[in-house]
Amino acid sequence: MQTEYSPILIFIFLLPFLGLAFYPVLVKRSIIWAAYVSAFICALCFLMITPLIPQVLRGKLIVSSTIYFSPQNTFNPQMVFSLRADAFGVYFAWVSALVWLLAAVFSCEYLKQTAHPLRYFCLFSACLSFVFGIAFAGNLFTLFIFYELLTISGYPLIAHEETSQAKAAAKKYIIYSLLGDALVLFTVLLVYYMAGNLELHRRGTIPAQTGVESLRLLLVCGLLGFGVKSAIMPLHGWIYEAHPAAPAPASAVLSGVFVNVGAYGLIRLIYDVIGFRLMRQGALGMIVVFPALVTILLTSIQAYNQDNLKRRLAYSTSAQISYILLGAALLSPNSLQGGIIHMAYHAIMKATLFLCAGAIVKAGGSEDVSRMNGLGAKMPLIMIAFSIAGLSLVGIPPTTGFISKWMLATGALEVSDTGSVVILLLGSLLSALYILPVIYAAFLKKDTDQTADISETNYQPAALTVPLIIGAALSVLMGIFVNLPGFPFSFARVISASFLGR
Amino acid sequence: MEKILLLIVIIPLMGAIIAPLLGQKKSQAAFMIALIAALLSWSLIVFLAGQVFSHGRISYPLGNWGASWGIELAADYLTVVLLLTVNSIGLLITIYSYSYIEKLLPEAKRRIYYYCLLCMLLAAMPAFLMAGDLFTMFVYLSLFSLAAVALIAIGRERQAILAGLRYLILSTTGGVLILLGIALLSYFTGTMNLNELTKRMAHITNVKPVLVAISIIIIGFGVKAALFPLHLWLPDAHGFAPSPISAILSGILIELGAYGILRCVFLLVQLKSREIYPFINNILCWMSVLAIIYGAVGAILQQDLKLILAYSSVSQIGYIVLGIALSSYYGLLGGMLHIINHAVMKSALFLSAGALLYKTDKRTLKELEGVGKQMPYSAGALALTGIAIVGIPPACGFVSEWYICMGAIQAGRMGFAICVLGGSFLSTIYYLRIINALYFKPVNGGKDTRVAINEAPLGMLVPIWILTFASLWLGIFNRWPLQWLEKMVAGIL
Amino acid sequence: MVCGGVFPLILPLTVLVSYLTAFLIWILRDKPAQIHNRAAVGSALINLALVLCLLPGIWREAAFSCNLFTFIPSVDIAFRVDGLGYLFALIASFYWLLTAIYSVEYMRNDKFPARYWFFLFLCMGSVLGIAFAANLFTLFLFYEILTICTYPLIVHAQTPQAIKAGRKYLVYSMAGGTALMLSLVITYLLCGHLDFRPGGILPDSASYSILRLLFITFMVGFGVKSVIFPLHGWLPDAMIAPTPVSAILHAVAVVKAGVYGILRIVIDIFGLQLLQKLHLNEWLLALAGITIIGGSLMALRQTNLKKMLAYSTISQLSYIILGVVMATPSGIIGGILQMLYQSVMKISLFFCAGAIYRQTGVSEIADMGGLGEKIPLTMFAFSIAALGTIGFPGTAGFISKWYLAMGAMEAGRFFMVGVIISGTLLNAGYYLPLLYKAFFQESLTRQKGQALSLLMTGPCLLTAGLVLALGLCLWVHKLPLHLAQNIAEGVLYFKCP
Amino acid sequence: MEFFLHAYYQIAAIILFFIGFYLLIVTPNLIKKILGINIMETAVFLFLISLGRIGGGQRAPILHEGIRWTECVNPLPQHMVILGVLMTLGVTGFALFLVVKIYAHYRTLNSDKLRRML
Repeated sequence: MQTEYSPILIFIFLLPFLGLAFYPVLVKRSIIWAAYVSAFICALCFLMITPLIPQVLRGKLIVSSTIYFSPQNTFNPQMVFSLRADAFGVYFAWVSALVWLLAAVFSCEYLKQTAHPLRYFCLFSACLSFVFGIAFAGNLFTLFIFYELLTISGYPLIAHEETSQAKAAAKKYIIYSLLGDALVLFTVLLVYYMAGNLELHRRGTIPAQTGVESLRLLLVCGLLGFGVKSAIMPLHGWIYEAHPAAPAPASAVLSGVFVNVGAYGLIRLIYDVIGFRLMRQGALGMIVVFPALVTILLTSIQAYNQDNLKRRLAYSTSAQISYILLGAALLSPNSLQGGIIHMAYHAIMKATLFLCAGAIVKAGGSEDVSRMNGLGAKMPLIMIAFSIAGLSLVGIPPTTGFISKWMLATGALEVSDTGSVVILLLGSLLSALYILPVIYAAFLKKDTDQTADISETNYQPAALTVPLIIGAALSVLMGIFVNLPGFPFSFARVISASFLGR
Repeated sequence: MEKILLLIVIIPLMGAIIAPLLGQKKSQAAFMIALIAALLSWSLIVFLAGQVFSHGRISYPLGNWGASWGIELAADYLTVVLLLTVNSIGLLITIYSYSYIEKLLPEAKRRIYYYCLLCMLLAAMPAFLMAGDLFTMFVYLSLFSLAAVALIAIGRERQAILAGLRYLILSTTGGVLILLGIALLSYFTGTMNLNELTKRMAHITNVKPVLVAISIIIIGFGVKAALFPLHLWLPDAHGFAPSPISAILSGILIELGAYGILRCVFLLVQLKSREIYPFINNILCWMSVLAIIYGAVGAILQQDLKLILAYSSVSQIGYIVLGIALSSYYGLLGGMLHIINHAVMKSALFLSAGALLYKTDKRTLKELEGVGKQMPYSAGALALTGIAIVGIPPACGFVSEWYICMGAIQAGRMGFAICVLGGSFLSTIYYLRIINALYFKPVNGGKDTRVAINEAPLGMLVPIWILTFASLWLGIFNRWPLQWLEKMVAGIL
Repeated sequence: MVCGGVFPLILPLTVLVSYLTAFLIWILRDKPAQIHNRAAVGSALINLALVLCLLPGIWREAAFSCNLFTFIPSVDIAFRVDGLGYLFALIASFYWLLTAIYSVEYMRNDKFPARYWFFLFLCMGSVLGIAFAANLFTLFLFYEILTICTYPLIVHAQTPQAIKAGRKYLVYSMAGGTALMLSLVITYLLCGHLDFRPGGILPDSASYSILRLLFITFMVGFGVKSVIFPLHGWLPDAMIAPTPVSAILHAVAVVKAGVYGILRIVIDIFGLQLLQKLHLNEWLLALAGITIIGGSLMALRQTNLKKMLAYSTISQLSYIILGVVMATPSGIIGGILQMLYQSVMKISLFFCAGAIYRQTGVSEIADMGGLGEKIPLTMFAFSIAALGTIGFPGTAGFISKWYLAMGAMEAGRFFMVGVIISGTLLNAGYYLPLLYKAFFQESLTRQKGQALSLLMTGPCLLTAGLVLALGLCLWVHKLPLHLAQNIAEGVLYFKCP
Repeated sequence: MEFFLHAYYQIAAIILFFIGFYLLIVTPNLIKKILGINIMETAVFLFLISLGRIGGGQRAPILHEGIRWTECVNPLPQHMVILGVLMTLGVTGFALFLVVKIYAHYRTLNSDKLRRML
């Protein structure tokens, strides 16, 4: 692989910390300014990532920095801090920055009067940086460090509002995540034990002669570890508590990016550490596929049963992430591409949905689906954005969701896994069942007394609506201009080519 | 030159005679005489020590009778080392006595008797150590026992007399046993001279009667040394005697008993055919182990400071005798070393306990709470020497404990080693009680933290601290006594 | 390479300086506290400087040795310093300085300041003596002195509980001391000397049952101070001591002395090979594992802050043993780094606990609500140290635990990896709720925290900063790492400097 | 039987010794205890004296021409006994002195009672 040395990754990584210098001063003046700065920084990050895209699409590996925490001699415990970016890493960073940008802009209005603004903005920015750290991690050591940091920083974001519900949710989150992180650590150590190094970007560092049993152990550990973040079925207990409890922008990044982080880690494990060949040889994909399918089915059903919108969306997140894992684990080019594009698609649409829910609440509305009758008339922009994003989630044709599901399904057929296809379709059906009623209620049902008391003046400031509109627009545009360079699909091709060794 | 041996005995004896004569008017004069006698004999001993260390054993047959017949005074390495210890302590105790006795015995007449008896002790103790034959040992043993009884009983407390009588009866019984043993021994071997005996031991064919004789002697010395089942006299005697005398009793007298046992064991070691010998050894070992445990537990249960120390002596004698009875190289070495070390530590402890008693008139730990602040130097010495008794390095108690332990393991008796260590562990507990009472309990129920310093007079503090330092010094620079003792042991084994 | 010149004299000198300071303060006990403080801080500075003088030599893997006199035949009272000992001495003397500064403020209104300083300095001298001991005997000597000198510090408050705790401590320690002495005697009889030599001195030819027994007695001896599982009972009770004492003694000096002793036994008396031959390493690993998990579980149940920290110490210390006994390069480095880093984190926690107590009077965990707002600086430092103890990335604790985990992997001991990881999780289990309480819960009282002198906050922040710096900056932890590597090389390849 | 005929001194000494020992152990009376000790000592002296007969001779050990040493008694035990008697004298005297003192203080000589009073 062609490598290029450039310090740019460090700059991108450190950029969010820039805000930390300003926030203490700014929050004393006005919170809005802090929010603007935070949004500005996200935008800056986004812009700085953009120039990397053409390079990585050409298959380059950008190598930025290597800091050795332990000298390189006989005693080598792999404590190397290294930042490198291939297409997958840049892609992930780019998606994350985008979601962050949307959420940050949204925060300007949403968090105008929040308590503890300093804590929020600092952590919000820091989390972005940690996500970059994960995206650009050159080895599992680096990845683990930022993974852990991200876990802990997530805690105050969830508990931000300091209601008893939020605190309980945050507690649940941290317990789940710490257990997961411990397993991730164990996985990392297992990798070290098996491969003797922790390098990523080598497409299979584990020696080919490794037994299937140990690979299975490794993958199961990895699945259980990363699975907590990506909310695989038995490990998803935290997600439906945390999302509703967190403030809307935080939910957006949680659902858009945090869960993706788990999937990202798992994909790295599957393709970078174990490698496609070993996966195929040992038929290891099933270890991931089966839980993913179960998750898709069950969490969708659970989502259908929820009245609280954010809870419903949270369960849906759990299901949608499983699509990504499914795509990665089916080990066919199409499904892998489908999974990868779904990372971006899902991030954007789910962020949009959560931001919409936040906007509704901000306007004085209720989070309960049963009390949303006639909401479309009162806040049309927001509800339209919600509908578009929702339809995309269901997978209605011109939207993004359709593309990814299509790819996944064809990928599953490629490896003749009809069961997966059936469940995919069932999952789509179920997602229609839990999203469409909301749209239906908002636009077609009469405004009854139950509806929350929202003033007729359409409380829709630009800072609230613009991100929603962008998000909704993107989820359509990306579906229409699928192949535009820089859009997910172009990444997915490069990534799958490199992962599958073509 | 050899006459020094005699002089060492004669000078204090003369002191004992002159003191009552000169001291009729003033008790200070008696004190001065005792002091001069002690000093003189001490300096003679130092000179003698130099001679012995450079030339080896020195002996002096009294009246020019041949060695196996007459009375012989002799000084070998062991004797000289012990002499130095004993007389240095004796000298310091003499100095210490001055203030203490002034308060204890208001009548000048009794003070004079006190010094007279002290001089007798100072004469009898070296004589006992230097005795070259068993009978001379017995004579001086009786002499200093008698003096000691008188000194125990001289105190003001009524119990002192009773304790004195008790000691007298038991020690006389012990003396009789010793005499009987000596008689038997000389009947079967034809001599009482230690050197001769040592030589003849190897050629004895009929071992059993000799063993019986020696066992009887050992029992007799065991009474003097207060070895476990024979210790009944000790706690009261030590507890109620005047403190300087407690120091002598605990620091020297019982050690001299142990020295007697040591000499007997030296004889036993020479026996070629060892039929019952291991049996005797075993019994001695078990007795001393029991002594170690019993003494320590007894000390833990006591309330009275001096009684604690007395019980601790029972325990420490156990160490000495255990080391001796193991009769392995290290064991003997440790036992002998502990004679010296225990002498120094225990006399320092009793002297400092005496200083507390002298100033506060309080004996029990409960009453003594917080005295550490009031009398920092006396209590400090107590605390420091206590460390030695517990056996914490680098204080001297540790070194002997070390050797005794090694001796036990060398003799293949791991269990005894563990018992020794267990004893030292138990001694921590009673030491802890003392320290707690002296320093860490609030004074006057915590109302008043400032305590006026009310320290014992210098004449008492100096001996205490010299002994305290000695107990540390002997621990750190333990080569000094050990090199001579090693030669001694090597010669015997 | 053994250095000559005046440098070896530094070893006894450091010990002497501490002891002399102790006596100086005792002599000046009636003088105002300011003089004591100056003497204390000054002497701590001198000590640190003296220890630092040795650094260049140690860096070049040299050793210094200095024989004082012979105690028993072929056993000298002798000092010698190699990497491990130096690291321990460096830790001790550095934290010593901080503690001295901290104590100045903390003990301001104490009833018996002179006594406090006196024994604290005696302890310090003994700790340095332990660190510089050239043979088992010298180590034992100072170890016992340390035992005795710690006692007055524990019972310093003179309350009945304090005396009870002190008694417990002494009974435990003396039991350990006697066991230790027995093992010394056996070792001496087996080897004829007690010098530390990499690779061990005990002969292979000795009967295995004797060697095993010897090992058990050694473990009982050092296990008390290093709070290995069944012998840990004294430490939580000993928390009744003044906080600086808890900080320096129960986070750094005393407990580390025990661990240091075990390391010396494992490395220099038995040798790792013999240990493996006797299967003793398995025992030790099991013991350490039990202690790690058990200590953490006990910590979870505590309601008193300092007691919780004590149990945390119990659990953290066993990582050191775990690492070294695994006998892999990373494991040894991890163990040694843990020795260093655990102390900086724990001392920071104790400093903060003391500062919290001083500022708000809070000593129970239940009362810690809202402290994050009241005393942000202290709680900030506390949080960093707590996260460090958990082993959070970016802190010192992470690095050592990473090495440990790597070491366990190198040794192929998956179970131990599990122990390390679950120990870390349990740590999180009792530290995070505490932070949560401090930052997210309302305070019960409106009372504001009292302002605190820089003398107390300074050490808190400095140590917390160090936790971060060691975790983040390579050049900061270069020194310990380098030393740890040298030690590991020495341990594994018997390279004797 | 032969032995008993020849060793009647020794046998007497042993009997005496045990009488004394019995007294010492059994009686609570202090004076009797002291008496017991005295009897024990006497027994030992007797024993010692009996050792003096080396060759069966009974002459005083004054060696001059014509007298072989087997005709004399051994002087050493005698000298020991004299010293021993002296010691015993002193000890007994002092013990009795103490007994008097004790009686003055406690008004009893029963050692059991005294122990309880201590």
